[in-house]
Amino acid sequence: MKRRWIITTLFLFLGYMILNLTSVTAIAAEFPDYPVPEECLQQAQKEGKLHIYDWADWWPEEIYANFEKKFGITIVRDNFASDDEYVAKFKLNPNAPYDVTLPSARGMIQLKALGVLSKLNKAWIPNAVQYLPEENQKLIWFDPHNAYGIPTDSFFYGYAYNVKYVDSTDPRIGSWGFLYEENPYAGRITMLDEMFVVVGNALKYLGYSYNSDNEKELMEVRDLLMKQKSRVMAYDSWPKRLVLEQEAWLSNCWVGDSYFYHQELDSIRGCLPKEGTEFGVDPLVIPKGAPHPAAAHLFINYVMSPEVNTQLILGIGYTPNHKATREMVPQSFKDWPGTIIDEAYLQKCEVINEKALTGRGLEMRSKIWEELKR
Amino acid sequence: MKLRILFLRLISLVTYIFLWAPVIVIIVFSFSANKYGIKWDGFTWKWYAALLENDMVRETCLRSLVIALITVVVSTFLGTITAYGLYKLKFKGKQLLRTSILLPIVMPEVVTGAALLLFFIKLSPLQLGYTTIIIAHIVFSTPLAVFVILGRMQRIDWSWEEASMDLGATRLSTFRRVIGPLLMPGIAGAAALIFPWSFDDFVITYFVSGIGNTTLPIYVFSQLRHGSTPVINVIGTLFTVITLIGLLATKMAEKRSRTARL
Amino acid sequence: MTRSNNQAPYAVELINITKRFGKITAVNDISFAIPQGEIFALLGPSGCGKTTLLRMIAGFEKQNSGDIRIQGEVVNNIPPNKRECNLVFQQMALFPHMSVAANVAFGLVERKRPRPEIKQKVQEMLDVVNLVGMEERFPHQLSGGQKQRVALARSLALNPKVLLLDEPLAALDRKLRKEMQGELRRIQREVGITFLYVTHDQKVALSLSDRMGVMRDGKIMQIGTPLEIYETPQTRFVAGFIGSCNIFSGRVLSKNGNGMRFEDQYGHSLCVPDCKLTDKDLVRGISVHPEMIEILPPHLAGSAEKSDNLLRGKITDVFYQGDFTELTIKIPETDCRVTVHLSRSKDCRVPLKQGGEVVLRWDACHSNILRD
Amino acid sequence: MATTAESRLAESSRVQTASPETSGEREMKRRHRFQVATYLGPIMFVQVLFVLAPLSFILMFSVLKTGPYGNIVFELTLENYRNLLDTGYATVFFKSIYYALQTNFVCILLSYPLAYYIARYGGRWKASLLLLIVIPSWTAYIIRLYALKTILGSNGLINNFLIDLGVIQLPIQFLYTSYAVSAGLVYTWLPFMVLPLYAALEGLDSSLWEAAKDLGATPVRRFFRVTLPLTRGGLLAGTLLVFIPSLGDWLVPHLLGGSKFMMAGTLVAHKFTAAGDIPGGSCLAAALAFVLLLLIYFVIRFGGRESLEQAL
Repeated sequence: MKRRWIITTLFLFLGYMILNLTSVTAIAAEFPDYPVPEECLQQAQKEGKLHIYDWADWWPEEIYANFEKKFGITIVRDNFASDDEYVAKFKLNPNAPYDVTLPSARGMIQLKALGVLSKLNKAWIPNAVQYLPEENQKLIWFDPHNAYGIPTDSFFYGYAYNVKYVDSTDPRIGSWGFLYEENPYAGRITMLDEMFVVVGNALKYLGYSYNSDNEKELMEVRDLLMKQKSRVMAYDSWPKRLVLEQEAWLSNCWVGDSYFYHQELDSIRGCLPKEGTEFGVDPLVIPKGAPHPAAAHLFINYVMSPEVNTQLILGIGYTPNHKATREMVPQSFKDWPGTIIDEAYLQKCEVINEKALTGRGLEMRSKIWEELKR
Repeated sequence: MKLRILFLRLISLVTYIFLWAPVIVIIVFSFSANKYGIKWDGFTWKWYAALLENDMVRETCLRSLVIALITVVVSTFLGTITAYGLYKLKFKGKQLLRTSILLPIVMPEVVTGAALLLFFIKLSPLQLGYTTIIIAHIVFSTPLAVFVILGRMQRIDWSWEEASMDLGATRLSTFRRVIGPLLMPGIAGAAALIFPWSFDDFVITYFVSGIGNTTLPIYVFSQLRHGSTPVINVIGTLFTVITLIGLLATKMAEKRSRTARL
Repeated sequence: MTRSNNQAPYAVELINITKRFGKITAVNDISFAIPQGEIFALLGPSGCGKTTLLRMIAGFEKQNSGDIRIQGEVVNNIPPNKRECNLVFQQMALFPHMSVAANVAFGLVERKRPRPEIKQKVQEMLDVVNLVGMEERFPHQLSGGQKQRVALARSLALNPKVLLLDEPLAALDRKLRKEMQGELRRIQREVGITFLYVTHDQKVALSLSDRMGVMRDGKIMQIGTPLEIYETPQTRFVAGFIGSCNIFSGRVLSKNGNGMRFEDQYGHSLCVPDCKLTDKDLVRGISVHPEMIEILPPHLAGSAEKSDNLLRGKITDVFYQGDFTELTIKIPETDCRVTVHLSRSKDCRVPLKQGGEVVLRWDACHSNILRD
Repeated sequence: MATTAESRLAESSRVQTASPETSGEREMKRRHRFQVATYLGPIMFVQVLFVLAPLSFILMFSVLKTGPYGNIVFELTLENYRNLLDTGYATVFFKSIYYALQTNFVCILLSYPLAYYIARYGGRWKASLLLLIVIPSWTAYIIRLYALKTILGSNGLINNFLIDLGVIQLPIQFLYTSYAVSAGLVYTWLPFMVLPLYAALEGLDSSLWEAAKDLGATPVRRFFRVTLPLTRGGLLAGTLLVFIPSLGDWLVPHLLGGSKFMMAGTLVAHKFTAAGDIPGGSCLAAALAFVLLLLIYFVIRFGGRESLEQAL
């Protein structure tokens, strides 16, 4: 009896000990050939830790591992699986003590509106200042001059299809219509499980604004989606397995995903619909009250160095934002539809804005979505 | 008569197959060379090797283990004294208390999780983290312990307690020497119920976890999103095997102690 | 087993004890005392408050008012585990997870006695209850009588100032009960500890105790030696409970030389011995033990002596009981029924059949006076 | 001085005995209160602080407003409750209740024979047979759901098996249908039905069956007139243990239903996250809790609290 208690207590104690030991001791860094502001580095190393809140299983693990090794700073990561989850976290807890977070444009807009973001110290992130292109910045209405967030990449929506099963001569390929309208692939279609995306792209297909809050237009979208639902196999934001196992033949996805499907399965093709779509960026932002602000800046600067950013882009397959990365990616990557965007296509795209995110627009979208999932 | 037993056997067999099929799939595919762990592509040990190298699995696993252990200890203790009080004492508002103890069990986990989250961040000085996870787990599992142990108490002859006091034992010593050992099956049963629950809980933990305390189920969930990786199958296999071994060991120990006594 | 000489004369004293459970009064202003070294039996029907009384002495219930003294010391505020009296439970309450030896040693271990002493004491106690060699058994491996002995040994091991026994023999079968009664007496003589024995079985109480008290509805009706209680019950409850006596209500008409003339409610005139201490107005009835009544054929009724009581009646029921035969006899034209126990050795000149006419006869000195 | 104190003492003791509450009674009450506080104080503390307070917190939030970006505006409104009635949440609720009932029903159909078999014919294998039911549920829930996905998929085991047998030519779509959701729910919660049912059946005295048989009841009548009524407690407990979690389930419709429809639990989670409407979500959670409490009330009312608690 007594012995059992001792063992239990010991176990508990041991457990806590090991939990506390998991942090790796700092390794002195050899410094890379890109500019690192001395003051930032010193403060960051004093802080010694970095709390990151980002997408689960997305960015290549080496990016974090190399950063830890290089600067001797321990990274603690928590993950979210959707913008909604991300926003909800901050809405419920505006003081969530993260240093760097990686929302998408929508998440950043909402966080900024909630007033939880802090302004970046540009002097500490020379890489970002140097390599970010001007043209995107006009579109990113919510953050002029990248004052609050540094976009690490851009994203567009499209779809992937499997030529083994899908008739690749169908003239509608290249348009959202192929996905949204009647086609012979009922039960083999997956849609993203994202309200704004599914509704917004349907609006684009019908020739309206991605951010429309017009009741008539949205009602049309509703009818389109309700009709489409009978053909949809699943609303799944991560249909990778379904696509690669060839259970799903036509799959709504981020452009970068189709590139990776193709790497693994030859018969997968990608499509960037001609009607245009949402143009978004994935910015790194620093919440107010971040406990390790210098480490956060150090990390952003690190991610925006050409080598690391190229490593990132090739790891996620998204559209590079970074001037140098655009040159450094291999030709095969550049050739995939949607990875490098020309100015003309960009004009057809829209950045999400408050018309969709608030008031009538949000209400209508929620209603459509809830009705769709009923 | 014969036909009826046959029918019962058939349904039982089907149910057992239904319950075990996914587990067997997990175990078999943990040895499959298939990259997504969903097909048989030849035998391999490589996912087991991969698990050894995966820090995240080790960390989250340990974390879940510690949380589950603390939860078990605290909630069985709390459950025991509560069950004792509920069983032995009469007072006003007892029915109300019993009903309110039932609440966490009957609330959907989503509601409990959301309520606790709102409460922790808006009203309590606690930072989201181990403490909040453990509190949430205790809140949920104590009622389970209370009712399991209460069930056991109904089977105890309470003159044992009086006999012990009568023979000069204090309340504490009575509990340690008499009531405690007799309640043990109930307490162990409660622990056996709570431990796997706490270790496996996703919903409540998902709501109340803070920074850097991703537990195993949450990690597994985020990994599985992108298609199941075989490493997850390995984790599942290991748990099943460890549970089985643990159970067998207890059984053997029980048997031996029983024979030793005779 | 030597006890100190300067002990109080009484092992247990109860002084005006009252216990209420809500509105129900379980024990109503009871006072009595038990001298050292006595077996005292508390007899009463279930629900009369005897177990409550016992539990109050043991300390499991607290009286609403009154004092309990154990060897002269007031123990009202002493918790059960500090009182020097031990209780043997009706269900025995042996700890199922402990061996016989561990059960017996339980209280000694609690008192932190040194190991050798405990061992010796356990052996001694097992010897007293005739259980040597059973040390390593577990309660579920014992028979009812053996369990009883273990329970006894467990309580005696602590050398209590008084041992409280709560119907410990109720669960045993007849033969075993009888055997254990003898054992209890023997053990009590051997250890010299005061026993307070609670039971609803009048036979056990009569045969076991030195003195006994009869309880009803939270009150003590009568205290005395078994002989006194059996022979001269003072109330009809005691008379009925102790020996299924025949009871005749009525009053005393007159006193004469041989005794008193008593008339019962049906107008029968009966002869009652004159008790010097009894004022005739206090006599409310008489009781007669069924085994004291003789049966005569109707024609022999005239041969009775003056002091004899005679009643005519008809046999309504005959119950053969083995060592005796129980007859129910109805006195014609009244509701009065008399029970008679006919021992086998007594020769009976009447055919024992239903409807047979008989004369009942008993000696006046076997009529006992009741005061209620 | 001393004498006055003494006399006062004597007086006070006299008053004590004269008053209806004697010192013994008072002492008893004090001890009783102390015991209640020791044994039940901790759980009361936990209950008040971490159960009742958060739940009332939810109630409080449910009457607040949502700002344009989902921030909470501290302004009282009943709009959320009005929305509850006219935005079709009722449909979701009814649908979830339907699914939960269906799950429950299938669980009973599967568990009753199983529990009956173990209880009556299990013999010395009883404990092992029960463990075989419990062990699968000790492997992480999410992993098992994914394995179920693997089994049900159109390239999955069942379809391959059927195709190999030649029963079907083309795979049947199981996954992402309502059947998959039902299967998932049944799969997850089945053990929680078997265990209380087993406990109830095990507690039945077999002489009852014999008595019923002796009185000439046919097996069917025997079941409906003796066995079923006597296991009502287990059945009710199982029903609660299955019904409640399946009503609030979040992951099963998400993983196995392809997010094509929501159950009550999904809806609450959706409101808290995607829709970003915390007051709205709180309101839905409160409504869900209310529905469940109503259910529990009826179960306790008609089934008896004891049977429920015992089966737990």
